[in-house]
Amino acid sequence: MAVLGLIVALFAFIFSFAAPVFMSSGAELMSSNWRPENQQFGITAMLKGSLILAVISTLAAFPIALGVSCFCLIPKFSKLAKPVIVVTRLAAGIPTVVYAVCALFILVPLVRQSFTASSGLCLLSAIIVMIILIMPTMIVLLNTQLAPSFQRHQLTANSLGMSDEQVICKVILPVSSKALASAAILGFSRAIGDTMIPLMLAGNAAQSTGSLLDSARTLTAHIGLVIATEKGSPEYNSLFAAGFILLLSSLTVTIIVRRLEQTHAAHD
Amino acid sequence: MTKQEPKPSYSPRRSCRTHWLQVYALACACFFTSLVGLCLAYIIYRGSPTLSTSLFFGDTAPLAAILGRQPIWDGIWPACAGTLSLVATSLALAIPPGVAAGIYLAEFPKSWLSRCVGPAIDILAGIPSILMGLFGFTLIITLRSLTLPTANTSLLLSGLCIAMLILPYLASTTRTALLAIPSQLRLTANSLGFNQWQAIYRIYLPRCKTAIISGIMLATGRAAEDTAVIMLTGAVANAGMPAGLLERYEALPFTIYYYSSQYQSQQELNMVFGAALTLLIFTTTIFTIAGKIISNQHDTF
Amino acid sequence: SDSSSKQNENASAELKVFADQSGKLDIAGGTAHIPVMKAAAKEIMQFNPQIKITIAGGGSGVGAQQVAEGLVQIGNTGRPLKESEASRGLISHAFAVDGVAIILNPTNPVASLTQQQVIDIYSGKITNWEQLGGVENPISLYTRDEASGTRAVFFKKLLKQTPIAKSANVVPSNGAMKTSIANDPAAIGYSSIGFIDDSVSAPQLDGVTPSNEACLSGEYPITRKLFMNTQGEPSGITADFIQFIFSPSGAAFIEKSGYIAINAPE
Amino acid sequence: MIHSNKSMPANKIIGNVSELEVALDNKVVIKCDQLEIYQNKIHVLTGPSGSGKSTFLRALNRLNDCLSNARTRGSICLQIDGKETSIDKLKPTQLPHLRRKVGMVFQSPNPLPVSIEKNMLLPLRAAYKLSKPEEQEITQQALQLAGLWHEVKDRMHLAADKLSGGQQQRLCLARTLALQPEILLLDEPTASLDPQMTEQIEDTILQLADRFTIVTVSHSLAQTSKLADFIIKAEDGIISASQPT
Amino acid sequence: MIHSNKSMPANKIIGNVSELEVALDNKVVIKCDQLEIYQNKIHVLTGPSGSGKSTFLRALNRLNDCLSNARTRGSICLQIDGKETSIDKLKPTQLPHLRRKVGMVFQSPNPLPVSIEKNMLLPLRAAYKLSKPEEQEITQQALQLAGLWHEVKDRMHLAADKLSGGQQQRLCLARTLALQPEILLLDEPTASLDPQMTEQIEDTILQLADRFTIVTVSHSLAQTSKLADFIIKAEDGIISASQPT
Ligand SMILES: Nc1ncnc2c1ncn2[C@@H]1O[C@H](COP(=O)(O)OP(=O)(O)OP(=O)(O)O)[C@@H](O)[C@H]1O
Ligand SMILES: Nc1ncnc2c1ncn2[C@@H]1O[C@H](COP(=O)(O)OP(=O)(O)OP(=O)(O)O)[C@@H](O)[C@H]1O
Ligand SMILES: [Mg+2]
Ligand SMILES: [Mg+2]
Ligand SMILES: O=P([O-])([O-])[O-]
Repeated sequence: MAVLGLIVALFAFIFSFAAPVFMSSGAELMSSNWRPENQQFGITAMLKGSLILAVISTLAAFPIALGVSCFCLIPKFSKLAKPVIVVTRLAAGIPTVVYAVCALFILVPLVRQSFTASSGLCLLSAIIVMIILIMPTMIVLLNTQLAPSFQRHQLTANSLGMSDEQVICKVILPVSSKALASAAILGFSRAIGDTMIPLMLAGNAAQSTGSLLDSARTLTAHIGLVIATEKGSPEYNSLFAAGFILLLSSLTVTIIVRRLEQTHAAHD
Repeated sequence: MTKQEPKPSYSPRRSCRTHWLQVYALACACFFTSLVGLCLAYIIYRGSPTLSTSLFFGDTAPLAAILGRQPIWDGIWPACAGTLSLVATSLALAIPPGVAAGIYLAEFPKSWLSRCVGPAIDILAGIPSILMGLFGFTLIITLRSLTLPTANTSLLLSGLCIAMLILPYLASTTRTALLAIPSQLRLTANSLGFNQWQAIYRIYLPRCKTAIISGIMLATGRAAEDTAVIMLTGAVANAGMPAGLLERYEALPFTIYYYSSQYQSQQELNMVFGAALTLLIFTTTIFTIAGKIISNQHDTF
Repeated sequence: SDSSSKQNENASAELKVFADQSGKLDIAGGTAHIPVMKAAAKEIMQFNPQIKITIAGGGSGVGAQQVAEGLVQIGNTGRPLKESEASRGLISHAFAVDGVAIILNPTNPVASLTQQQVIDIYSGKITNWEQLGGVENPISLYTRDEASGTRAVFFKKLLKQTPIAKSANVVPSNGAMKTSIANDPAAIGYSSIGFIDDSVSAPQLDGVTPSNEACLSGEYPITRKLFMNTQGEPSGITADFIQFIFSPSGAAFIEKSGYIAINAPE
Repeated sequence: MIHSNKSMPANKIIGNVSELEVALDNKVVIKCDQLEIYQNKIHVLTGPSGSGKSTFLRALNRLNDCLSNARTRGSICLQIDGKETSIDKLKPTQLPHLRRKVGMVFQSPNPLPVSIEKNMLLPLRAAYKLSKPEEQEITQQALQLAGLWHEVKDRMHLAADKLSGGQQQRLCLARTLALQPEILLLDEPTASLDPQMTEQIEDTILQLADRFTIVTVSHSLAQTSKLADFIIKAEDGIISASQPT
Repeated sequence: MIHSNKSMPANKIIGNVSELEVALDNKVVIKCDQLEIYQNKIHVLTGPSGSGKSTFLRALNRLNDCLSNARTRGSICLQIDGKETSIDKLKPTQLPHLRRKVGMVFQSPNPLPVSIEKNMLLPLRAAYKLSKPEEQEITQQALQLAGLWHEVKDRMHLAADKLSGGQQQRLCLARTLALQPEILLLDEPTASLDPQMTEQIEDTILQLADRFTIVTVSHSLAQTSKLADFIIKAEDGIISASQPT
């Protein structure tokens, strides 16, 4: 099948371009110094940026997404749940650049004014928008998995004198732990793979930073920036290294999700 | 009958009036909806005053512009047209193999091909879009140096890369829908002497029609909004109306990205919000239709 | 109005070569060039809609890269080609002189800087506007991406190759640089002189106000040329387009965009 | 057919249904003008498929409230904790308690998707504060009462849905019994079970009547005559008392 | 109990099952050493729940192949189109024909999610090339045979799942009959139907035996004795012939 061919091609491309890069300058790539003028091409700062952005936004978005999907389950709120579901769907349909534009004009000035040490283009801004970006995806996924489970067991558990909240906390959530995990993982992979938000909001400074108020660059934004450089130059080559790392991370996530699903299926 | 032993007297648990979960869930829901509401309101607030013929057509006469007699400058119409052609191209490229792969995966899960295609599609689904763009770009460079010196970044290339991006959606919605068919219905179809293709074509697919269509809708939204891919594969700041599959083009999300970071005038800033609102209307329409289809589906099954 | 109608006649005379042509021309690269390219392309396409000209930015790196790969017919650079680039058969056509100037937010009271101060700011030694006589506020550094010609010139001629602090925000075009600086009161950045307008302020550098005149007279030292590059000798529409840029109406666009036109190399 | 209840002299009324009407999807599916429920008696509810038997049972502990398309009117009075309670007037927060006191076992076995032990303990813990040994004891007693203890005592951690259908059915019964209900609603507890299993469950029901008031649904005439102290007829949605066999 | 078949003199064997073994999830659920099936007779398959009755029926037209977790061994010979056919040796492409000839009606009604008419026509069209009038005729005949024609003839475009349970069951029967089977497998055709409906279906089955060979599953002793020419017992997965009543 053509699909298969294309995927193989994609892997072959990235690998074949990345391999020589790693071979010849692996150590150099693994430094945290990105100073093309000084012939330093380390991309670990970008890796760190990607991880910080993805991990923090997933950690922050997940509990909220979980709360929202519980909200949609609780019968007491069923009248309000419909609009919330509509909003979720709407939110899932808002293009990434539109979120980024909103943030550029609302959030960045706000952060700039609140923290004098920051130019507003920083990890914090990117993280906040990333949270809004990945939440709807997670909520939709959680809803599709939790709602049927709740419907199936609600009558039973209610008949046993459990309140709806008890049903959710004691039965539905524990039983759906795999669904929760796959929602979190999905959010993470979306966060680590997104380009436009960090490119437009995180400032893109190639520095290894621990502060959320600092400007930082992610692997994806790095690809977007250095693809413009001369082909064959070390800057240009570093993009395949970045691509390779991203590919590895998406591969890992895919494998984890598949594992989860398989054990899930085995459980059923 | 022996004498009844006294019932153990348990101490009943106080049922607190409002469970903490209610409060938490309510807070989350408020937080989430207000954030999204804020974004939407802002775009509508800034975008709606800009909606006018000059937003779309710049200083060109609208009719001449639509008929293609006059090039359009400083208007987002070419970007709208570009996005539409891009969506059409990528859907045309993605739907047949996507749906076919979904059917194949659901119906022949044991074949060696499924064993390869299944994971491949999963992996494809996880690939960040910028990588797909990078792939498209290197593909063109490689093609040029190997066999096709005229190959260039173009609408077709972007369409192809986006098709690869949305193909897993289509495949997995189709597959999920087919797998969700109750095994009872499968048994029934088989017991009535349908062969496998007849069963798929006459029974399963009609039943999954709505699910598949809504998958296509979601994929359309994805195709319309992606920026990272087209940035690397053929979208440019100024191209006029899309002239063909092998030409460069303008696209709404790229226009938004481009001008939002470097607007030089009020007019260019207006283009940002006008384009954002237009794109928003486009994708939400699509998502709403998909949502309608999904909820109807719940009603009928 | 007399002169302007004469100009029009001239312009249409120059446009005549495009009259019966059709075809396409792809341009990419330096973001400093975009206003000129856009104005010229608009003029040509309105004269003859059969000609399609696409314009992409990306920076000088993109210009050199894509024209060398043959992806575009004209690749713009805001710096001379590197040897590695020139060795791929590229020919440069310099059409304008431009300067690179420090720009600040207009609310920033700092009105003049020395080259050493700029070097200290960009290498991270000076971190607060207070140290430069401004208000107490940490400096936010902005720089351009690795593909930028403007950055290359700035790095070489103004910073004297002192490494830029890693904490500097990176923006992908001259336009984005200007927009960012205009929005951030504590910002410092640099851009093409042609891009400077009311939304940003350009402080004096060692006592010289950056301007076209100062560039031309050699008073302001951070100057560069803007180039169009082609793969081999240009032909067809590409050649006509380059010719058009070198024509008087081309020069008018160049001047309007804030650069100083260079005459055709004949 | 002689069993202990039959010989009890007085029939004490502990439940009263009047003017009940339940609509599903805006279509009235059951009506019940007047019906009494007697303490420690077995009431068998019979009627053709789709006549509203399950819906009636669900009305008795307001489980229909959980169906989003259900609307209930009329009044139901039950004696709970020794007090007359108008269950149609209860606030949502009081419903869990009602449902513990008016326990229901469904037509098809519906174990929660957790282990056998958890199936017993989750509802118990939601209801009462108990020490570990108390929990143990109640669980064991309930399982013994449902005749399941010996079959599951050494695999309490097995997922409940791995049990056979009949075992699941009895687990659901035990789970309900553990909550100390006063009224027990059984919805076709023996449908699609084989004759032996059926008999076993019937005997259990007869035993249980000593301690609980029972309303059970049955299709089979034999079963009805074996169990019934009172018969309730459901016909086309009309629920009404009938003479005992 | 007298009906036409009982008086037929010779019992012609048209089916032979030997050494059959079906495993689900790698656990053998049915075994059948030896069993004969006789032309135009009613074979009633009885046994407790979970003893493998449905699985056995599915083995007879290789429907177990559709369950991903099923493995079948042993041989089944049936006379189809006048020819002895080893159905375990059939290629997948021949299975649709087998299943038309050995028609099955399931335990619970399973109409396709389309109109009544489409329910009849879709399988028919998949099997044969017929003209419109022929289709009409076959449909009508089959519905008449299943005793449903009068109830549905003027609402053939109604969605099949809007019919009542009993009607659906008969629709499924008609749909199978329309395909002109030679052997008819009926899985508890009267389970969870009320007594009247049950009797109606039983009478239909008796009629059908004149034209088809029938294997039917039943729980009820009364039904078994009313219908059975031969009884097949299923006990813990062991399927074996028993003496006729
Ligand atoms: N959730 C529901 N939504 C809408 N209608 C329903 C629902 N549940 C049951 N009904 C309808 O209500 C009527 C009564 O259903 P109910 O389940 O009470 O019947 P029953 O007497 O228990 O039948 P059975 O013997 O088949 O269990 C039926 O017509 C049924 O179609
Ligand atoms: N799809 C399946 N996967 C695994 N095991 C199954 C499956 N279907 C049935 N079984 C098991 O196979 C055995 C026989 O099931 P079968 O459905 O044939 O029983 P039956 O005699 O028809 O019972 P009933 O009277 O309840 O319909 C049971 O133990 C059951 O748990
Ligand atoms: Mg019922
Ligand atoms: Mg069965
Ligand atoms: O003109 P630039 O190369 O700096 O974009």
